[in-house]
Amino acid sequence: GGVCGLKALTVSLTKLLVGPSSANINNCHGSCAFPLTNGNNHAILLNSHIESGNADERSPCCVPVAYEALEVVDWNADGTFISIKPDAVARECGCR
Amino acid sequence: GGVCGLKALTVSLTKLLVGPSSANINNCHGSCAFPLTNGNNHAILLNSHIESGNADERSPCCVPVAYEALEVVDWNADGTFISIKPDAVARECGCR
Amino acid sequence: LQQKRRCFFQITESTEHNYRQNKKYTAAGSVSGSVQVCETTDCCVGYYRIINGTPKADVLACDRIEKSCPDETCKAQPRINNQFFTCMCSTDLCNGNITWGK
Amino acid sequence: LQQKRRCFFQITESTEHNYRQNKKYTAAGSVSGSVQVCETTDCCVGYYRIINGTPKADVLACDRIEKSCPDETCKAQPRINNQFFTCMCSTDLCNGNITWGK
Repeated sequence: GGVCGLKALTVSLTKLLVGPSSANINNCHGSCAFPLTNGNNHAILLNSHIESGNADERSPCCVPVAYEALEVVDWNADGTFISIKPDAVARECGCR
Repeated sequence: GGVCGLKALTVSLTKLLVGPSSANINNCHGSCAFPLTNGNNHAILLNSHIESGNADERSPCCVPVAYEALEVVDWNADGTFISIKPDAVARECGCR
Repeated sequence: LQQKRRCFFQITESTEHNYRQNKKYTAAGSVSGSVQVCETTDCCVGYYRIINGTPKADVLACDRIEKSCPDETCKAQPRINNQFFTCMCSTDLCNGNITWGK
Repeated sequence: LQQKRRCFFQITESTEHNYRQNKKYTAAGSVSGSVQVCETTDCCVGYYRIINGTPKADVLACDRIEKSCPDETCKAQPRINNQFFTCMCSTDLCNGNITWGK
């Protein structure tokens, strides 16, 4: 399904948080095979190693590499409170 | 094979660079299943979404989250030169 | 000239931490007494905590988090295994009267 | 008192960029004329470029990159599909005489 990139993903938060009921946190999907377009030096070296016949090594994976925070209503024993959750929404993907 | 963590990985560089002949760039291996120990907020929300029955979504992957640079002898049409390659050696792993 | 949404306003001084965080609801509109005039939303919200089986309003305010409120009245929605309930609504002062479903 | 390794030293002024980068080899030991006394390694290295089928020394120096040199003499090892050759060795001035294998 194409090269590694960002896709919208709406998840329900009702079991974890008081609010909001759902949020778009995005997710990363797609191929990280040769030729690697959005990898860093480690991913390039790792892919070259795997292409040289080491198929059993973990190959680069399409994952978020930049995030945004999400403002939520969190909870504790004393009630609810507004909280900023860092690194909650994927903003950019890469091969790592 | 255990939870997501760092393992040594020595790769040959002779096809890509003039020196060194090989280097330990490390790689990340292991499980990112529930309960997630080294994930960020996005990975926790993603795992919760998948555990709720959305098995077709891309699940968190064990990847490098911190790197070191590698000093190498690179090359161009004019000869060889010392070069610092950033993000070449994995230093820490996480579920992303 | 469209009238701005008015919502009941209440934040609980349960602990210093929660109170400090929940003061951020005041950014959604000016508060006078127990009423807030919303500047950034048309939605009122209520967050309720269940204490010994009885709901207690933890926060009433103009919405800052939910971003959507299709219903005119404030219908209770369970959160965190029925430990909390939330409601959102789109009429003036609608968050003062939560409707508890079965 | 152990004697420090001495290596032949040469860096090529091919371009300003490459020359500036390759000045870093001088950090491995003090240079006088065409000889470098290694401070941080026991290895000498040579990097050769193949121009019209003939090897030309691009860099001779105390090692900064390779970190290992099991052989006493400097045996040519191919790099980048035979466009470059490198050799490493562990005796004084051994990088002045590269051995070309078949």
